[in-house]
Amino acid sequence: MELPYVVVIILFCLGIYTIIMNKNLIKIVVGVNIVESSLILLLILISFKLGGTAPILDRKYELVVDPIPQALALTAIVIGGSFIAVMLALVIKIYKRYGTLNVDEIRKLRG
Amino acid sequence: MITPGFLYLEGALFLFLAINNKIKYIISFLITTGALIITFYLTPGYSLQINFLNYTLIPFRVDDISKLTGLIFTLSGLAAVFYSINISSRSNLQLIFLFIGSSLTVVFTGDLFILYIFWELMEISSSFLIITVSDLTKKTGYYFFLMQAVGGLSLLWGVFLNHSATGSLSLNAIETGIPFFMIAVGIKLAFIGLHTWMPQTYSKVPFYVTVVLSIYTTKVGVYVMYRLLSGINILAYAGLISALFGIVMALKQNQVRKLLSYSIITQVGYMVIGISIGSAAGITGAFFHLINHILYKTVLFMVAGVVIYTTGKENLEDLGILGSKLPITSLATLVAFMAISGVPFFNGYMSKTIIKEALQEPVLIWGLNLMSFGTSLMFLKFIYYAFFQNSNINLNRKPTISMQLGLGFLTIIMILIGINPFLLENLTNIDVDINYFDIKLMLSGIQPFLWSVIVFILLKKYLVKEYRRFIYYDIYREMAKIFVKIGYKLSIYHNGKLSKYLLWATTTLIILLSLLI
Amino acid sequence: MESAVWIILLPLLTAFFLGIFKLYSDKLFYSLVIVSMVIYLYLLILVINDSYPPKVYSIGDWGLLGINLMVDSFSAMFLLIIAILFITVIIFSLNYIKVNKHKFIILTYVMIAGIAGMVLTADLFNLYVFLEVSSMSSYALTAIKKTDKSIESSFKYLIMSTFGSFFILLATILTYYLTGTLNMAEISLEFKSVPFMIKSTIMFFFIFGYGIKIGLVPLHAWMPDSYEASPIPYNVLSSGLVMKSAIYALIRLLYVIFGVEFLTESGILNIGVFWGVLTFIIAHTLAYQQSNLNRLLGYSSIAQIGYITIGLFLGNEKGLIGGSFHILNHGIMKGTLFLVLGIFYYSLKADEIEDIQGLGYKFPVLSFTFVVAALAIVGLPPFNGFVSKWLIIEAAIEAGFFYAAFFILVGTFLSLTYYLKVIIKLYTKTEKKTLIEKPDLSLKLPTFFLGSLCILFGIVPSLPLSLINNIPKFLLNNSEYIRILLGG
Amino acid sequence: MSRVHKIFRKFYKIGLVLFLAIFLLFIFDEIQNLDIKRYLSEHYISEGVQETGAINLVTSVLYDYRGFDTLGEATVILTAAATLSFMAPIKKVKMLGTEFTIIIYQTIIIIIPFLVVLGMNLIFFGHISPGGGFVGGVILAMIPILVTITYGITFSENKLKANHKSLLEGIGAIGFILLGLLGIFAGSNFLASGQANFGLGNPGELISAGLIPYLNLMIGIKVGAGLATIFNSLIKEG
Repeated sequence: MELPYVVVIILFCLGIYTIIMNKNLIKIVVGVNIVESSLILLLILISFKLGGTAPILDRKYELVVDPIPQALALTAIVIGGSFIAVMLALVIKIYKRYGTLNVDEIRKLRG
Repeated sequence: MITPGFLYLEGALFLFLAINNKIKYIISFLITTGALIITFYLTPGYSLQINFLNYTLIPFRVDDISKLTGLIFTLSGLAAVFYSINISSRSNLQLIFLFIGSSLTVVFTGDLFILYIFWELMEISSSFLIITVSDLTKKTGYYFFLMQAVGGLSLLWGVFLNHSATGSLSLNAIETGIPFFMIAVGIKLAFIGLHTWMPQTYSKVPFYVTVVLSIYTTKVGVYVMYRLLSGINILAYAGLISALFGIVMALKQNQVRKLLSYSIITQVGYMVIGISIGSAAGITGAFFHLINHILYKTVLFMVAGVVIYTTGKENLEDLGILGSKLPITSLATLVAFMAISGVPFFNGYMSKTIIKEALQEPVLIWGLNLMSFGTSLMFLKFIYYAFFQNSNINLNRKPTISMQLGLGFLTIIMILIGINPFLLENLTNIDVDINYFDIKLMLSGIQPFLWSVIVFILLKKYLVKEYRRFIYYDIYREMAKIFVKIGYKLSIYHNGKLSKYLLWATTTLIILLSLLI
Repeated sequence: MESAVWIILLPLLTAFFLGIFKLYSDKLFYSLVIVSMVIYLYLLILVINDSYPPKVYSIGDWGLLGINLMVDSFSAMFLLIIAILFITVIIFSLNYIKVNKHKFIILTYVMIAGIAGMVLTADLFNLYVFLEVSSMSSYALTAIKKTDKSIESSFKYLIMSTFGSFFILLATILTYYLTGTLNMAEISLEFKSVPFMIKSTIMFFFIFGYGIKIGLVPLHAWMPDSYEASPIPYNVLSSGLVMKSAIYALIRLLYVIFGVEFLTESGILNIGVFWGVLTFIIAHTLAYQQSNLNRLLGYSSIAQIGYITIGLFLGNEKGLIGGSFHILNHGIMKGTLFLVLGIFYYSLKADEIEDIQGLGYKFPVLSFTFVVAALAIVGLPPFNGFVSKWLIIEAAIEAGFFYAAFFILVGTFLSLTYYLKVIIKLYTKTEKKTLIEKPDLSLKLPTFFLGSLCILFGIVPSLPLSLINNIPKFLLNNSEYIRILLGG
Repeated sequence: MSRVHKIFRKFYKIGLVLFLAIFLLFIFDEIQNLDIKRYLSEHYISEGVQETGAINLVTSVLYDYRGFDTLGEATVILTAAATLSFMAPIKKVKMLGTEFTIIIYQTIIIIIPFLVVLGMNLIFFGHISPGGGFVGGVILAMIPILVTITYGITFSENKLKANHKSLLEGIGAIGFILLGLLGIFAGSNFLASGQANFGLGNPGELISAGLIPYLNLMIGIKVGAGLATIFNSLIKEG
């Protein structure tokens, strides 16, 4: 089993751990970001072929890496980016309204 | 498809057109009498079918028993509607029509699906009648609806079990799910233990609603019991116990309608016994008793209604106004009393005799005597308050004409049936070869009444004295409390902490994954 | 079959154009809203009509190389829900919404486009993309009131459902890694050779990810918050379309990609049925405690999702029919309840149970509609909820899940306890309340329309069932679906 | 909440994550040993250039084979921008900025043309060289962002009105869909460029690959405007 996959797993679980462990909203958003990057890394990894060139066929090539996951990765990046943006905007709003970043003190809705 | 039930249901719709009272009268008169006439000319054996969600259903099927029941239902429907037409608002009148119509459809139905649907419609319409009719009956209506819903759902579950076992929805192929049918019927019959909805409902709601409810609710239960559970002998003893329980409770009441509703439990006991011995004579007796009981119990409730209407109070003392001030009502009261305590030449006597003749086990026979004894005892209390206690209450207003009409109408029918018991037999060409007027039968019929008079005179001071309403333990309320407590704990647990929610999610994921290993 | 792609394109185009028009002219804005709505209704009817036998539309004419859209009966049933709910909600919210009205309408169009994409697409990654489109717009719609509560609920919703999307994305990537393709038909052909363990892992990732968006207990916690804090017209769509589109996608994936044989042997069907029972029992128990009506209805939606889950996870024909029919019915019933509640809120700011006391005499017809919808959602005859519940219970007994069938009846009783509480409060007299604003016809008409559907589908269930009856043909044996999708 | 309970909860969470990690390790290890098929990508690599006319296969996948995904993600950006713009306060808030030296201001002014050129290059040559609409759009978005950072929010909003940005964004998105509709009008399906034989040209030239350059342009405009809107809204929030 190759090392990069281990890195993916470590990043993924690290992100999950950050999300469920931290009380700080910003840190939770960071955790979300970490998980997304781990998934993008996974996408890049599964397209990787040893000795393959980038999928731009303007010169002679023997082996080309898989272009589909790269396209998917681009889409995933954009989607993840816009999610992070919305999350941060909400965090700012929450901080303005509630005056705190502690996730356990944001509980006007309960029951 | 013009069946009496659907006629009533359409009547509920037509009443939307009733802008003024005259039209209301006309519509109600047409509907009720029309239903009565249609039912009278129904020919047993007729049935029709429809298709619904790949079942073939029989919404309408006539045989002797259902025609008999339908007759008495439409007859008393006529009386009840005219008794209450002046007092009730239009929407309530619509609900009453809906209620009567659905119970008539239940009587004439030929399969379990339609039976369930209109059973539920009965419960919905009656509950909304109770809920919307006055401000004091909200909690009662809530309790009533939930109780009836339990009945309906257990009926549904029985239907499902039976359908999955036999693959058919027909009424006479009951194999499994008997206990659930028992619960359903038991709740409708206000069986001992399942009776808690009845006294509070009948004593709280306005009197005309009581009249309507008391005619149909329990009687439909009896009819469905005959359809689904006839000939289960154990139920005879259960019915006996429940009847005796009803007597004991009734003797302790000092409120008219509570007493009457407990006496319903007793009277239903007769029918349960008659049905559960399963012989033809027993069933016939049960249904004749159903008819007679509807007649005199309706009259008694109407009397109570008149008392409430005229005095505004409904304790037993207030019955004192009967006597001279309300001649018609008092006459009706006396007739009904004679009938319910099974005195010969009154209609209660004949059905009780048939049931008694149909019995074999000595226990049941003696139990039956005990029941008639208790019944007449409790109504002696009623009569005592009505006539022998000089009271100084005077009426605020006179009873309306329509009330007296409905009352008198039923009383006359009672007297007719009493004097010529063969009327019913000829009407439904069922022949039980009993000569009602031979001396032995009449003696055995009158005995419990005489005993009860003697006992009443001896023990008057215990029976007549005021009983405080003793606290009774309602298990259903306790269960409800537990349910609410659990829910409260749960909602406390949702305390709005996002980290906790995320933890739940992760735990769920891990549980899912660990199912793989 | 051109019109299939228009189902997705028209709302998008409308949303983009509205985004431009709102800068310049209001009149243009609203006229465009109305016009595109009418055209959209026409298109939907067109597509629903020739949904059987299923049609395939290949984007860019690439065939299996590109992305395909597929319309079969299941998606047609869902398009029917869109047609019913979307139109009513847009008409309703034209007068109802006061703050951020333009944004609300634009985002609603975007969300509809996303949901239509989820419903129609036959491509795994495209499904993920459109899922994100619809979720993104629902977060925005949840937060659109900009009160503290709405911001908070939107944040919770965002975090929770992003947490779910991670696993959906992970499962999608793993699927591509294993099969080298993203077309559902080819995937399910390739999956035949994938070992059991990995397959079921991927399946569990999908179930978990979509389970958060569906709101199965205990993944439900964000949902009542979002109901309480978001505008009521959105609640209609949220309970009718967003949750339902998630469960639609899940069922599509499970039955098409994995196939019913694998589901039975991996035992996920038993898990699903048990999960459904757990969900609606807990949700009913919690709903009884609520004092806020939005929240109460939210918990009730979770409970109904439990019924639907049971129906769809039974794995037999009747179950799929009943579950799909209950999806449709629940959309209608809950829509009616929310719209009536919306009118109450619009006219006198009433959304607590205490506030609606005595409104039964102020708005007789509206309250009657409320009562009808409440009885229908409880599952009493002769309304539509009863029919679908009957089908589900019958299917459960047929599949041998007696406990599920029995608990559905228990759940019916529990739901009666709190809906009856609300109804009684509605009909309890109180001192006169003064209307803040008088509801006009454009608010009442959609409500009555939905309410009448409750009764109509209850008495004549054969109308929708004629469409729904075809659903199991393409879910229970996915070979048929695959053959059509591969263009055979 | 007592300390013991806290510690227990902490270890419980750690346990959960560890379980997940071990499980994933196990699964990935399983997956390594499988033989994997890639005939779809092999077909793209062998036929893609002829079929789409684009040398950059990623671009051809994004804008031709799977153009529908791109439409979806464009929608996501637009939705995010719309969300942020209605969440941002209407009135201009004083953004906390520091005074920079003259060097910064001058450099920015000098840099801007280069950025424009770079972005346009990335967009227009997206199908024959590394790059594409997204990257180009991001580069273009750098310009208003830099202006905002240095000259302050008010100045940049004056230079480029928020309305204009959203107008640009809408134009980008609508243009994308309209270009896709050309396929339908050409008798083929939505987003068809090669199939509807729009002139693919000979690969490697600027005017080739049918619709792809124009789709690139639209996405570039859209992403640029969207990112700029998002950034400004976030700045306004702070």
